Amino acid sequence: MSENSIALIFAFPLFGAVLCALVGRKSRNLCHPIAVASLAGALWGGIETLRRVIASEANEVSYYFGGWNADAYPRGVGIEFRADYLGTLIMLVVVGVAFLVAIYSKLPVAEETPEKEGSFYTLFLLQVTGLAGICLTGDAFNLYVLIEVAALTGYGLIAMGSARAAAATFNYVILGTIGASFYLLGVGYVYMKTGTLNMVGIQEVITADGLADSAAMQVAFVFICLGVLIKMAFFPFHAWLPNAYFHAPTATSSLLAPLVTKVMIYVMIRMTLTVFGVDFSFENTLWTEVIPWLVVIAIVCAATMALAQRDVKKMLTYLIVAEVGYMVGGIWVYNYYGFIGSIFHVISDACMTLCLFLGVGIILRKRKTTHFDGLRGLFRKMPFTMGGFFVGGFSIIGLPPTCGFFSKWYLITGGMLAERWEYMVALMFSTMVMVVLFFRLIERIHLAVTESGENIGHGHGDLALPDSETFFDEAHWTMLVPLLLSASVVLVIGIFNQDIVNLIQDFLEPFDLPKGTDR
Amino acid sequence: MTGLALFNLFILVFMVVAAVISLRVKDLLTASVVFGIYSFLMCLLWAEMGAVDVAFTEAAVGAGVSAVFLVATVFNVKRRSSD
Amino acid sequence: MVAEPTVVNDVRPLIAVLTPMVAVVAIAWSGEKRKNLREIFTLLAGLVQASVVLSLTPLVLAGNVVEFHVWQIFTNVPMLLRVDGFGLIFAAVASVLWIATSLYAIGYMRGLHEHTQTRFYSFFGVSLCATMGVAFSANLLTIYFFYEMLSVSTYPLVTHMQDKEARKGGRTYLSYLLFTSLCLLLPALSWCYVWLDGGQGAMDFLAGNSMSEQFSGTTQIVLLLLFTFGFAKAGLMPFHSWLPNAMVAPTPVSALLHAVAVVKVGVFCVIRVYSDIFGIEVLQALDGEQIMVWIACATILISSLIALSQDNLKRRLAFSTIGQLGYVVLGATLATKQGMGGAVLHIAMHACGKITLFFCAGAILVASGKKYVSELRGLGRKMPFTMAAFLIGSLSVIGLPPLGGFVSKWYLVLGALDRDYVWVVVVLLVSSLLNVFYLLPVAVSAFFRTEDEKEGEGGIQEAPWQCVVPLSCTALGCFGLFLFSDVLLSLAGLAN
Amino acid sequence: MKKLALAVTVLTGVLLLYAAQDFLAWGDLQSPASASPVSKHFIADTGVDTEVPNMVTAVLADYRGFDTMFETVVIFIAGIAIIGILRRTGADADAPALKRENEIATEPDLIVTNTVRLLVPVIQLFAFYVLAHGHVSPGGGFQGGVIMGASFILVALAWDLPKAMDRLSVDRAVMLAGVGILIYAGIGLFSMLLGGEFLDYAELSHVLPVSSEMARYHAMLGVEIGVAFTVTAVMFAIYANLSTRGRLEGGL
Amino acid sequence: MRAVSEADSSIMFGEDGLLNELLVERFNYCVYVVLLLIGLYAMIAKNNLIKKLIGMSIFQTAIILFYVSIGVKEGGTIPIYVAEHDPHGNHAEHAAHPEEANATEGSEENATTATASHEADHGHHAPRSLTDEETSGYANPLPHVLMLTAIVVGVATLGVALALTQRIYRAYGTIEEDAVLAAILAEDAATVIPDVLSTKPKRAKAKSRKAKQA
Repeated sequence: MSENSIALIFAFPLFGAVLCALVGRKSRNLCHPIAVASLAGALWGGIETLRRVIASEANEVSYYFGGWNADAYPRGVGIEFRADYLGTLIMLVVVGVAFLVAIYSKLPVAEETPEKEGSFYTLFLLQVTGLAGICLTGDAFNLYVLIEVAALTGYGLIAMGSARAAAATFNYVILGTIGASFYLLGVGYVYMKTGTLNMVGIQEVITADGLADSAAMQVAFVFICLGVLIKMAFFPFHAWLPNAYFHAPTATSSLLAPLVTKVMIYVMIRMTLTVFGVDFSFENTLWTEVIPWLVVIAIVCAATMALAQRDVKKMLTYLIVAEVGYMVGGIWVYNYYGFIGSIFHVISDACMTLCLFLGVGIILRKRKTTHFDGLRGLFRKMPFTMGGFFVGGFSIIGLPPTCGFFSKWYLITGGMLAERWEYMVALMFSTMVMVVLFFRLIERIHLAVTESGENIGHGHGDLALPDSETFFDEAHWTMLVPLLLSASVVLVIGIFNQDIVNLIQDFLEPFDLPKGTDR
Repeated sequence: MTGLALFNLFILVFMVVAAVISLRVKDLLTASVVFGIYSFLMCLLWAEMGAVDVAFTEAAVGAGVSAVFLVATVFNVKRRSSD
Repeated sequence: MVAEPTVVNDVRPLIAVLTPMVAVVAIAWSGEKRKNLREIFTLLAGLVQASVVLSLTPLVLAGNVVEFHVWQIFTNVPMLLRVDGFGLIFAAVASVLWIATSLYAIGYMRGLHEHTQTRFYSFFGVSLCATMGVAFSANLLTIYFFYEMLSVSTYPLVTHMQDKEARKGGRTYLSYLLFTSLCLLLPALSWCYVWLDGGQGAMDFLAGNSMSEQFSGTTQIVLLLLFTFGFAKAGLMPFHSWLPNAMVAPTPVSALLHAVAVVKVGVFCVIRVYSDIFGIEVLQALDGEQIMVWIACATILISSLIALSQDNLKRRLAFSTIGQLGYVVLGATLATKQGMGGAVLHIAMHACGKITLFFCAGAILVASGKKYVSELRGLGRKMPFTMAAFLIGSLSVIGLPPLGGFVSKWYLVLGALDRDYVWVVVVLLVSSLLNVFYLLPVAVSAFFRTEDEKEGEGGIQEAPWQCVVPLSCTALGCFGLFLFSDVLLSLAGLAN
Repeated sequence: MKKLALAVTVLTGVLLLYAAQDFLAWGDLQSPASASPVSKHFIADTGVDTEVPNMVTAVLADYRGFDTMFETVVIFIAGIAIIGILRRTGADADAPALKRENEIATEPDLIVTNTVRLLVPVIQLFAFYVLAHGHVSPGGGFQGGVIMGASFILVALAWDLPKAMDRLSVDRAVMLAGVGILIYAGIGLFSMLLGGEFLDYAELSHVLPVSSEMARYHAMLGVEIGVAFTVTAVMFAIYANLSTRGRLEGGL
Repeated sequence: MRAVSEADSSIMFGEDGLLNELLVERFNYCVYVVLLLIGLYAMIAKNNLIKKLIGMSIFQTAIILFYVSIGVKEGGTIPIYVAEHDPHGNHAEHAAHPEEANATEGSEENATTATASHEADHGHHAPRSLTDEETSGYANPLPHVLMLTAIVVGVATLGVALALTQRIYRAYGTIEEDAVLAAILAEDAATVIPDVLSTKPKRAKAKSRKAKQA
């Protein structure tokens, strides 16, 4: 079984999804256990895969669907899945996050989308299948199909909520389709010039035929990057994200917010490093000069917009957009530490965003609102929930020893190495913005002061709460446990980041990126 | 060959025309139907290019089902469009 | 500092760091219901910690350093705890004073019927853990971890009152500390990490300094500035104004954290950087390093002048603290063995003196509810012990023999003369004079001015004994430090 | 908005034209796409590997079978998502329906119904032919499935939805769609359990009395049937929901 | 057969053929670009949601057209084996005459050129790998396969989007984007934050306590 672990990562959720669809109408409460079980299976497959990747001497494992392996047939005849450290790590994050959200989603789904459990969990599991596939596939067109799988399930999951959600989803559909189609177009040009769709094959042909200065290839690169940037809600194209995630049902936003943008970042890393190759992607002067400045604008604008929000969930959606800027910047400062930063930030940001959205979900369920005015006294009401929530918050700020600190550390180091001062300033700016955001939250929860600054209550720590809100009243364990788990994951990844970073370094070694020791 | 080329030309021109019409006409039902025509022309073109399977699929999916879906929706929402 | 010491591996540093955290769990568990139990835990933790720290002294006096490798943060930058003389002095001061403070806090918090005391004691423990961590850190990253931990964990203490003054204080506090640490310190750290062969040379305090060969003069100056202002807890102007604002906190917090732990952590880090990252030789060779001396002197003088104008006792003490921190930084910037020694000593000396003063201020508040210097007339009759302790504390801070403050200032002067900065000596004298002006009148008016008659003769009205005992002890401590200053010097490995 | 759109369009156009300088001659035999070993292998060795005359079917269902599986999944997703979106639950369920602008006459027209009654069997027969004959002629699971679905849609158009749902109710359509995916993925899983990779049909020769090539041939027919199930069901389900705003009653 | 005849014709009327090829080629690429831009513009600029979706479909079909054009080969027939390459020749016969099978091995090369020889060895050969000039006789199947997938994805997206349109219409009674936006803004203005923390009773209590103290 172990040699098929890669296939199992998909088989489990796929069959689980179909099962949910079949039993969904009749016995709805079967869906949740099915989802959790099949994701547990997928998680096992993922861990097994990582084990095999570490064991393999080339640090990567190839899996040929349909048995069209590259040594008996020309490479790219069949569809190859290629698990290296980069893909495997992020695939593990995807499955792990999905697993936690699946446990968490029991109550929210039953309450927010009643009578739709069947459809919800079907789409939920297929979403995981798509995202995990994106992380592992070694075939440029298969990547497109999986992107569409993830996108369509995303549309369904979000639009299942309110009418507002549907309205927001429509923009998502339009922009998402433009993005995916741009990617498809780019792949078309690549195929036209290289004649293959296999990522390794493309790379070989590019280096062999010296396609670096071919107009079609450059346009292909631009289209692919544009498409991915739209899909990851990079700043000028972010319009779809905040509304879609804000109005989405809790379980949906908890699943999509941590994963979708990050996986798209992964696609960009994959394209620049292994498909087009370092020389093609970064030696060209046109976009290597433009994108870093776009990144700066993106980070600053997104952070500023986050500052303007008065609702926790809305604020978080803008934070996601800002974080996307971080990671793209880490790629385009183009050096060793920058890439370590981006890849590690993909992992850590997924974890901390999960942490925050799970927390917000609980707040929403308890207080029926996530507006700043509804937060006072939550430390007393739900100390554990808020503790987990703020572990995520400190991680976004970048306080040690949370994983956010380390990823930001590598990003800053990369920017410093490339002497991209504007990027560092933008990072600093958004860091301070996040400090303001989260400590403003702490104030709203902790202090007995209105925003305009009058005291509430009669001092001595009286928060002037109605009795229902005064006393200890924690969230249901199905929601609390995943939150605390994700919070501890944030800390553990931070403390033992060395082990993960070592894997990332092993992955990056062959690309001989600038390391800066030769100054 | 010449005939083929002319045929080709004819289709290409009419495709563009159909696309523009279906986007400009104010009546959504007409738009949907014209879109069906566009799809059908497209499928002719592909058949002529030797992509029979794609043409077949487009004939069934594009000119057939998609158009029906559009029509079905148009009947359930407003038929007039502002642009 | 110490040339090639023998390294002893021992778990005791970790125990010293983790004791408060264990206590925190116990405290949170016992809660408001069982307050006696809760405060027993606090005292117990203090005793354990102090004894563990002091038990390390003989090892260190024998010229060893005690190390404990916790985990690997980055390639060749471990999370490493190390006890050397300097760290031990600071740790000992902080942990011993914690015992006194927790005793004092019991009296104070109960005397004022404060709310959510459990939260108070818990975060007090967390910040003590962070302080120990800073004292025992072996490299810049470790120190940075605990530094940030301290910034965050003291926020709930500063905003304890949960009203709008608390909000203002807390905002200033965090915005200064986090801005400097995230925007100045972090880049400086990663700068060192990148350019100094992956960190080892730059990060570890024993690795000897590779600055001079790696960096140009200007780069070194920039780094120096980044580090000095990055550790804004050192209260160097213009990043000082968080300290007066933090005085909204309850007095035990002001006493231990904002006279001892937090601010001393700042100067401690500065001295670490100066002496162990740059190193005395490099600094002396570095031209333009005088800028730092000027900044330190300016801080000393300006803060003393502001202190004169403050009527709120705690604010006056706060500005005095800023000035005294200026001494420590000055000692570091002088970059001589004498100067460093003076700085190290002054950490201990000023800690003891200033905590006495804060204790007194708190005791006065508890006993008579008075906050302002102008209200203290004739209070000496009512609270003789308190005001006597206040007098001793002020004399020590002013720097008169036979009190601790004298020794440290003496070494600072020597250090200044080594670099033949005569004007620095002048600055020191002037500032001492200013100290006299803003500290003595308090005690004097308390003892020698008769109070207005309307409050009749009430006899002695001291604060509760839990308040008076600690402040008397710390007052006596000022004498003790004078007598045992040579021990401290030899600990700092600077005996000449 | 219009200006923005124009700007975007112009930029895209410029990019595309810039790329156009690099296009190869029309139908160039030596173009990388046509001359690459991959496409050569597809044309030259499909017969050897799978004995399927229609290369497109072979590539679709076998060489790139994994793609096609997810293509089917995409259809499935669309069906589930649309049902999930349009399904009325809770307070939404008894919300007053917005009246249509132009209600169609309800009782079906005689000529239309009779024509359809004649046509539908022919269409469905043709659908089966397209499905089964996809190996040697244009067609296959998708086309067959779509045509089959279209026949049901035709019934719903001629009479009204309930008439069509007597033959294939939406719930049963969802079932059918799931079964289709199960068939496809099941064949893949089965061939994996027989010791090959996922979707490695050749392994089926252990259980089928045929050569590994013919095993691939027959397995392809199997997966095409699965695809046809899903497509048929989902196409009809989508139409049923779209035409009645998820209410599943009345005609168009 | 068709492959051969076209090959002949292009040899016979080379000039003519070439011209037409050029004409068609330019036209094809231009039209694909034009359609793509039309679709893109409609997706962004159109105000009516259904118009946006029609634009979307045009956009996607344009890309498909581009892919299909990649797969075209000069004089290439549809990617289905013509009779003499069909793997399913008459196997019984083939088994009966093994030596003929060997003979066919030799006579493959002229299979494409000499039309006469086709009938001779039609159906007498086992499945075999085609030679280069034979493969060049077929259009490239891979783009067709890819585009089958793309078409299906397109219709799936269209369906979901149409469902969304109906959902929006059900909620806001319009499918004009600006009207929907206006409705949403109105809705936002109308929504009030649920006052979960109303402090009125507490306040009163506090007052009374103060009163007692005084």
